[in-house]
Amino acid sequence: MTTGQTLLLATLLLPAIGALAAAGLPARLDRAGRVTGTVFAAATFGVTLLFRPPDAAPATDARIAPWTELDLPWAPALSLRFHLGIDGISYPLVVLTALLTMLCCAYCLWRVPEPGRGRLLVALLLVLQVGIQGVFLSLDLVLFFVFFEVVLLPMYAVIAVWGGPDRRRAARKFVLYTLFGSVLLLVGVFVVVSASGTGDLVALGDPAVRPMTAGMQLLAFVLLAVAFAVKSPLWPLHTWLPAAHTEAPTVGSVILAGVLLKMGTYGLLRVAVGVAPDGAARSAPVLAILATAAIIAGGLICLAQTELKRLIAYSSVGHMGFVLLGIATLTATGLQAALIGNIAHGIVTGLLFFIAGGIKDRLHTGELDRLGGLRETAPALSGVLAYAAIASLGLPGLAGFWGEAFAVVAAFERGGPLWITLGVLAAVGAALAAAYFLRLLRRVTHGPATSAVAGLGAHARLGPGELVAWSPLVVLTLALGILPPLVLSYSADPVAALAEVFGR
Amino acid sequence: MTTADVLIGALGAVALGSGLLVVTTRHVVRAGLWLVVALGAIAGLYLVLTAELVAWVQVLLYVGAVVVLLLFAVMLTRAPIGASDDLDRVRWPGLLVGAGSGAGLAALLIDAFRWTRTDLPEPGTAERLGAALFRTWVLPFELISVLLLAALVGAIVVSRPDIGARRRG
Amino acid sequence: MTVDPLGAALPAIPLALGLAGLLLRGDRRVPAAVLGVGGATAALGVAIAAAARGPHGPDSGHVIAEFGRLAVTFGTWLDGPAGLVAVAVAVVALCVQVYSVAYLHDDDRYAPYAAQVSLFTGAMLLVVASGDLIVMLVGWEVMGICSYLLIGHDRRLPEAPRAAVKAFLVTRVGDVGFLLGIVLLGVRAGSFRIADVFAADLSAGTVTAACLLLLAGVAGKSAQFPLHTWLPDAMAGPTPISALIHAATMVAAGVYVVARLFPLFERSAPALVVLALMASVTMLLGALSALGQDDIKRVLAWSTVSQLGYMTGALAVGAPAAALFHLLTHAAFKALLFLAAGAVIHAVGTNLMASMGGLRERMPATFWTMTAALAALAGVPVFAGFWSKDAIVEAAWHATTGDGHGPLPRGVAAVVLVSACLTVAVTAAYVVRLWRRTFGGEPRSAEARAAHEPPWAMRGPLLVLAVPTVLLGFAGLAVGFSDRLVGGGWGDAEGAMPLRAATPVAHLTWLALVPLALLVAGGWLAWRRDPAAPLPDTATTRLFANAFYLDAVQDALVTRPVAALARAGRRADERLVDGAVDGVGSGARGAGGLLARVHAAALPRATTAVLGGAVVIAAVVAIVVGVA
Amino acid sequence: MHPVLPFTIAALLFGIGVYGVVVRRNAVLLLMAVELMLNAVNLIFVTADATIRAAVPHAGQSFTLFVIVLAAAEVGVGLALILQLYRLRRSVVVDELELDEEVSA
Amino acid sequence: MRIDQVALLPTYVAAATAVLALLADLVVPGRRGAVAGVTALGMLGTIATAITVGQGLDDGGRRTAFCLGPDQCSLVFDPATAIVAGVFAALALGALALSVPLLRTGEVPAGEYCFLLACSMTGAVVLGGARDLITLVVALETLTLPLYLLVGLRRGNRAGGAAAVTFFVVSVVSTAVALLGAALVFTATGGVHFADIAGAQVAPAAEPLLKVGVILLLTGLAFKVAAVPAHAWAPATYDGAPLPVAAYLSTASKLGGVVALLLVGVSAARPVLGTSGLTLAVLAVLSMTVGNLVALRQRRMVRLLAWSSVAQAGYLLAPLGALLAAGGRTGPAVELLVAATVAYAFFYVVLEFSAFGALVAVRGAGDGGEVADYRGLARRSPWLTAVLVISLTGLAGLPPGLAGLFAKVAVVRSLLGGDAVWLAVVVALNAVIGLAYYVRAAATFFGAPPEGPALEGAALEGAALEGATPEGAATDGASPELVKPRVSWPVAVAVAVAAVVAVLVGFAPELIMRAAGTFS
Repeated sequence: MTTGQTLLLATLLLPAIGALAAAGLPARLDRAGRVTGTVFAAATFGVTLLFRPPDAAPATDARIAPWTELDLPWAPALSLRFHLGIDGISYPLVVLTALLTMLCCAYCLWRVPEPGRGRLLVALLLVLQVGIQGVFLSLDLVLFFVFFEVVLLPMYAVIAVWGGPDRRRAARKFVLYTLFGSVLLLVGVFVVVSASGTGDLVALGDPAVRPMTAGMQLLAFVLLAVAFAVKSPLWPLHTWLPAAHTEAPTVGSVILAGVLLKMGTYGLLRVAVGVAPDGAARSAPVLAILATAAIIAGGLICLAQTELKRLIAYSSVGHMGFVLLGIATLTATGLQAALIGNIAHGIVTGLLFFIAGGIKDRLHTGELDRLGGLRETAPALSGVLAYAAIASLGLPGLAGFWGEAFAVVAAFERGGPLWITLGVLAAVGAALAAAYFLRLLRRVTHGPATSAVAGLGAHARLGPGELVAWSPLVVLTLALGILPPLVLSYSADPVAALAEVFGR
Repeated sequence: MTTADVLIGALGAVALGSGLLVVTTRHVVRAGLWLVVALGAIAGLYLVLTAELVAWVQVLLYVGAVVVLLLFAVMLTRAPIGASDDLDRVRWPGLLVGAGSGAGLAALLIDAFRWTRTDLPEPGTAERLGAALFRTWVLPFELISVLLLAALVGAIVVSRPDIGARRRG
Repeated sequence: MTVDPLGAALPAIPLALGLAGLLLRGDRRVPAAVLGVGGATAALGVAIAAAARGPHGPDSGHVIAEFGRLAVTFGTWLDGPAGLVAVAVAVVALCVQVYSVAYLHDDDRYAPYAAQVSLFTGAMLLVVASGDLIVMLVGWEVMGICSYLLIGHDRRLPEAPRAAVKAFLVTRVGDVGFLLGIVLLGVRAGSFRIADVFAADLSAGTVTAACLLLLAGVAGKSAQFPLHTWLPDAMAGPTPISALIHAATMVAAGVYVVARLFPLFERSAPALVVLALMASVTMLLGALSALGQDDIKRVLAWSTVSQLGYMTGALAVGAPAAALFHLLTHAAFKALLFLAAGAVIHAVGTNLMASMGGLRERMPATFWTMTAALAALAGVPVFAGFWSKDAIVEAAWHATTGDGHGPLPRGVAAVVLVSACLTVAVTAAYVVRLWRRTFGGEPRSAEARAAHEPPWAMRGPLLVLAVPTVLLGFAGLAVGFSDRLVGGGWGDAEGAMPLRAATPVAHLTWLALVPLALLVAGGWLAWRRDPAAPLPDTATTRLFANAFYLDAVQDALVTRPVAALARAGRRADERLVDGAVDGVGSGARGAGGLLARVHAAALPRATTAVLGGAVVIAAVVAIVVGVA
Repeated sequence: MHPVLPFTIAALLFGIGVYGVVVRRNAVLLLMAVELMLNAVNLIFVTADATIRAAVPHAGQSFTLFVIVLAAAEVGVGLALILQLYRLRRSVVVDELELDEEVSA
Repeated sequence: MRIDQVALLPTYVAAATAVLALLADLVVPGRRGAVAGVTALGMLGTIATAITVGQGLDDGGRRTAFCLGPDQCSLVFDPATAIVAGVFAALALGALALSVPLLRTGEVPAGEYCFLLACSMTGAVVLGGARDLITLVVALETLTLPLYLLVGLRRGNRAGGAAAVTFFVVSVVSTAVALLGAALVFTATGGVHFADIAGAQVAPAAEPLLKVGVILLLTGLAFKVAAVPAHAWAPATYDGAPLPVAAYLSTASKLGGVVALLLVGVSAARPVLGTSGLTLAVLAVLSMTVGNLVALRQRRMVRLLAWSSVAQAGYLLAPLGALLAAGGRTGPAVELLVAATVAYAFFYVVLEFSAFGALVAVRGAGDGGEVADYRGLARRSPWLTAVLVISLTGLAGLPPGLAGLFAKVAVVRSLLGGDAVWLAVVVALNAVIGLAYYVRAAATFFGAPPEGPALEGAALEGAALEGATPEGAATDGASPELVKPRVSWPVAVAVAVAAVVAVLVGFAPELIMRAAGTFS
């Protein structure tokens, strides 16, 4: 077994073991359990940092050229292989997942939402990590589906147990709606498998493999696209998101927005587009139109939102719209934009939800009317909030910019009235984003302090957990804004290989 | 029209008529009696169709045992001897389903056989049929003995409350 | 893969120091001041070095991001105008930093303030130095957000947050166009490097579309009609910030970018026509609105709008040199004006001229410097403003008579000319009014009576800026200076501006008499009135005071509809989209209840189900598979 | 002999049995109706045996025998259960055997 | 004709088990333990013989008995038969283990109870090898008839009596329908052996007879798997029967139905696969939809499981429904579909049994009770909760227990292999409805006990492992029947084994897939 394969296994095994360890500890050792979980999360993060691309790109005409892969038989009768691999498209997402999980676990060392039992929360976070990283790492369609399903119930539990007042309903909505998505994924996966005779993503990406008929490709792509659209989420399949985000505990929201949604966009890029390019090419305009609609709708709805976390949730809808628009263009530019937009959204929105959680923990309300003048009593908090909001509205020089701007560029590259129009609308949507985020800042940080805010007192300062969990994200936001190659350099080659299929 | 046909027609008429009465009469006890008639007529049909053994078994087992059991049950459940009006519930579903199945089945069979004519085979006497049973159908025969044993034991244990009560404690 | 070190250092230093400053706690005044002033000084040093080195061609730059075929490079292009503008920016920034130390002496959020000013400066310098459109966009937007933060800085003013949001949003709306313009150019030219864009052969349609889109952004940043409404409200910010925004950074950026990309604009007559009309309306509108204000800072703000009109007008008539010349002089005297006004406000404690008056004896330094600045603004001979404004009028005249640069139709040029001349008169009127109402007559309030000179930290910058205010105009007479302004100093480097300034930018001709006459007329009209008396309340004055009610128009046409749309969108999302989802859920539940009730029955229903089901299924299947 | 006659009779008999099963409320009567159905089935078997060439001689009649025995066993057990039910609730009206409870709206 | 007695060994052992149980009851009256022990041994023996005989087969080989021709056999003993026999015996053994608390109460006569269970097992053991209609029918009846009695065996239990009669009546009626179908098939083909039926040259005039016969046969047999429309008995019967019997009904009896449907619908109905395919498709769609929707509204635990098992019957039949698509009738496709059905049946049986087992462990000899009675279970018995959660989520087709997930995967995969996309979509969407109630039930385990509204929301294992209130308060606050039960060891073993198997096959689905591959 090579080092790379060991790393791949470790990426999935470490969190799993950590989860068992954390959950296994008795109640009186709750803190110890949290520490254990955090240690394992940190170890996993360390492992993910060890992945390195090969010096020489392997000579293959397959679209996917993993840096390292691990391919074991599992259940041939179900056309299921335990086929893991990592490449430039999945690597940044894996690292992001490991990072956010680690930060969330660390955050739980200091702050455990009601009703306590933090070690179980940490354990669930680690289980989530297994599922999500599994999705990013699997090179087998069925395995991909299995990991996709693994995520559902832990997230349900996180919301339903540690969530806000209306958590049960939100959790049910989340789990049922996203299950609806993943059963379509199941059907789609086996449409592909039975049509092309293999579930191996690498093989499916290989021109040598018998390609599916156009009709089959369209069917497969539509099924897969809907499945991933629910997860991403793509307007109008998004309505589970606000409810879930509003009720979920802070760490839940962070993971949800930070990496869970990415499973959708990654799946669309790697699986849907990867295995059914013709289908993708044929349905790209529809996808693009919906994505643009999501951008505009998300912006408008945010303008009328009155609750902090709900607003951020809807802003996610808008941002994911940009990512999906980028994918829909099927150009190298667009795909690159989508990838970096994905990562940026993960970092920035994760930070935003951390901050929103911090505010709600302090003031016990997210209603904008009851907030205000935060910069008077809690300058640091409001400062970070302003920073994150500005990053999220796509200010050049910060992480959010590249994905959004170059989604528009990609649309212009496609040319033609439709794509130009979509690009223009997307740019307008970006302006809307500025509008609602400034509205948010004006309501929350500026103006006179409301009674709730004024009574903040000593709580105003940032706690150690917050400093630990937030600072990396703050730094990354700026770093990615100034040095996009942090992501792009890895994804350039695979994206080029993929875009080649479309002659772009 | 052969004699067989005539006999079949006559017996069939009896069977159908009495069968109709079984499901329509308002006297519980009479229903049992009409059932005897119907089963007897069918036994007759078996005879005409040269299924001798089957006919006798029908008479013995059905008329002899089953109907008696049924009548006992009628008595034990204190069924009114006279006519009673609450034996049936609304009739239209029964008419619908009954007519549907009967007519459909009849149509199917009639369409399949039309007015074809066949000669009756050699009668299924006891030895012929016994041979078939004990050569071909040994396994189900063995198995059904288990079934009967189970039915016997079960019927006894269910209908005698004292069993098991004795064991309590 | 080389980057001009000076060009890189120019924005990098203030930006880095600004970011560092953001990490300071709000009340750490000393380190914050060190970082702020230090940053500005360093920037000034680099800028002077760059200017001294002379024009420098575009460097190949360093690729920072590759999206498919398109690459974003960090490259610089310190041509002539860039060097000069950089110096101006740095000077003003330094003055503002120094001045702010005193002006915000009792503010516990000084540290972020100073840091943001540094970022602001750095961003502007990035725009100035960048040789890549995307990188330029970065600076452009960062400037926007900094203006937002700084305008909203003052916590005492309730309108400050609103003004800040307005400033950012209005400019952002323009920036949508700016972004799209850049994208269009980049995609069509296959590169975002300005030099490459110049070199690429773009269809006329593309150029026109791109230029018009860019103009939207320019109008936003440079407060051109109809996107000028944010600028007067931006007065809510601290006075030094107003100085920074009005003099050297924000508003200058738009004009500068058009000048930088003039080789493109030159190719598109429609774009220039739009620019010209925009300019004509803006300069007159701004001047008349200034006439109607009583808040001293608002008068200056409107004057900025109007002066920016001059610059864009100059660009429209194909005289970028004149535009940049006016940009520089304006930077000097407008900064001075604001800082002086700040001193006055600092002393009197109000913005309203109604409660000023008679400050001439009480704060002589302020009086004299401000007088010079006002003279420059009005265009009184020998003062800087006179030369630059004269150059513009002259360029407009040439364009009208047809021997000017640029493809602007003569008719349109005439419009620019007329409006420029009229504006001269109006400008003289409000300048004189302001001067007399503030310094002349008797004090009209206790504060005014008790007013005194500001501390040296504030007085120093006034004196420093007074120098260029008086003398900078004469630079226009030097050919070398003029050559730099048009950017052509150095042979034929790729994409060099085709213009050549055979003659100096500024030189006296008989044409200068026309504005002078109008100047005197306007000034005399204002002089006749009693400075103490407020404006008569007539429809006209109300129209001026409310800036032609364009805010109301904007509110009715844009703000409210969008808000309504947003509310509708939210309702639709909750009622329709989510309603459908919940509907499915409750529908399933309802169906379940229905079926459950069907099963809440007695045994016979089960038997009926079996028999009936058998019949029905048999019938259906038989029919489907075709039994008969 | 025309097989269609006994076949038709069997079909109609089955229909009658079905009717009885559906309308009868008394468990014992219901059982009688079931017997009619089973007899119809038997009749079909026997007729078929006499009509067609079976792969195994007398298969139909053998089947009939098994069905008769099965029926007997079923009746025995069924009556025992019905009597037990009667002991428990003094009634053999099948309408009183609830299938499923009323759900909360 | 030669009779291969070895092929009959498992049947003999099974029958002997029944007789032994009866004898033991006579020899050592009142010694329930002894009787149960003897029966258990017999069942173990059945398993053992089934396995050994199965192992004895040279690969691809089979033993036959009572043959008239090469294929005209009443009994065929091939690997599939061995597996089925073993599984049936194992389920019977499990049911027996679960019955221990019931037997302890003395509510039921131990001897007869064990005897009837063994009889039912005997029928099941034969069923797997039956290759002609007569044997099939008799075996099915031998499997079913003892169950009427087992359901109603509890003394003076009104619910039990009613349930027994309900079960019985519906059973005889649907048996009559099935027999009618058999009669028509015989009339059309003149064969009773599946081989004869499959190979018969059917006169065009008789074609309709054959088709309708198959339809009626399948519809009648659908009763055994509690598929709509022959499903209405299930909730009443399961809820009225003792929990162990309900467990046996919902696993062994259902599995028997599946085997019978496979034999008739695929082996026998070769010439008219399209017909049986469409019939089964209709049954499947009706079952899963109705079952899931009604299950949404159930308040009693067992009824919830009963309705869910109706839905599961739908998933079970779905793959065979693909036979109606032309693409599903090609040789390999048929094998795929059959294998998927069997695989799903095995996965289902394991999960369902462990679910019922956990219920027995929680409720002892009592009935299932209301779903609400299980609130706070997690705090009291975390392990049982874990088993229940794994089983329920598994039945819903989701992790943590991968078994259910792979079950769904197998079904969908086969359906798409058989070109029945629409059916796959129906299955998928039903899975969503299904999750709604499974997850609701699972969530209640973690809810605070009814008396402790203060604990509202205090949930998840944590509640079990520590409890937000002092342990004393927690137990006091619990509804009485939920005070931590003393689980008798046979039950514990049975549940443990079932849970372990469930988890195991989750990680090694290939075990089940390979077993399923031996069919058809």
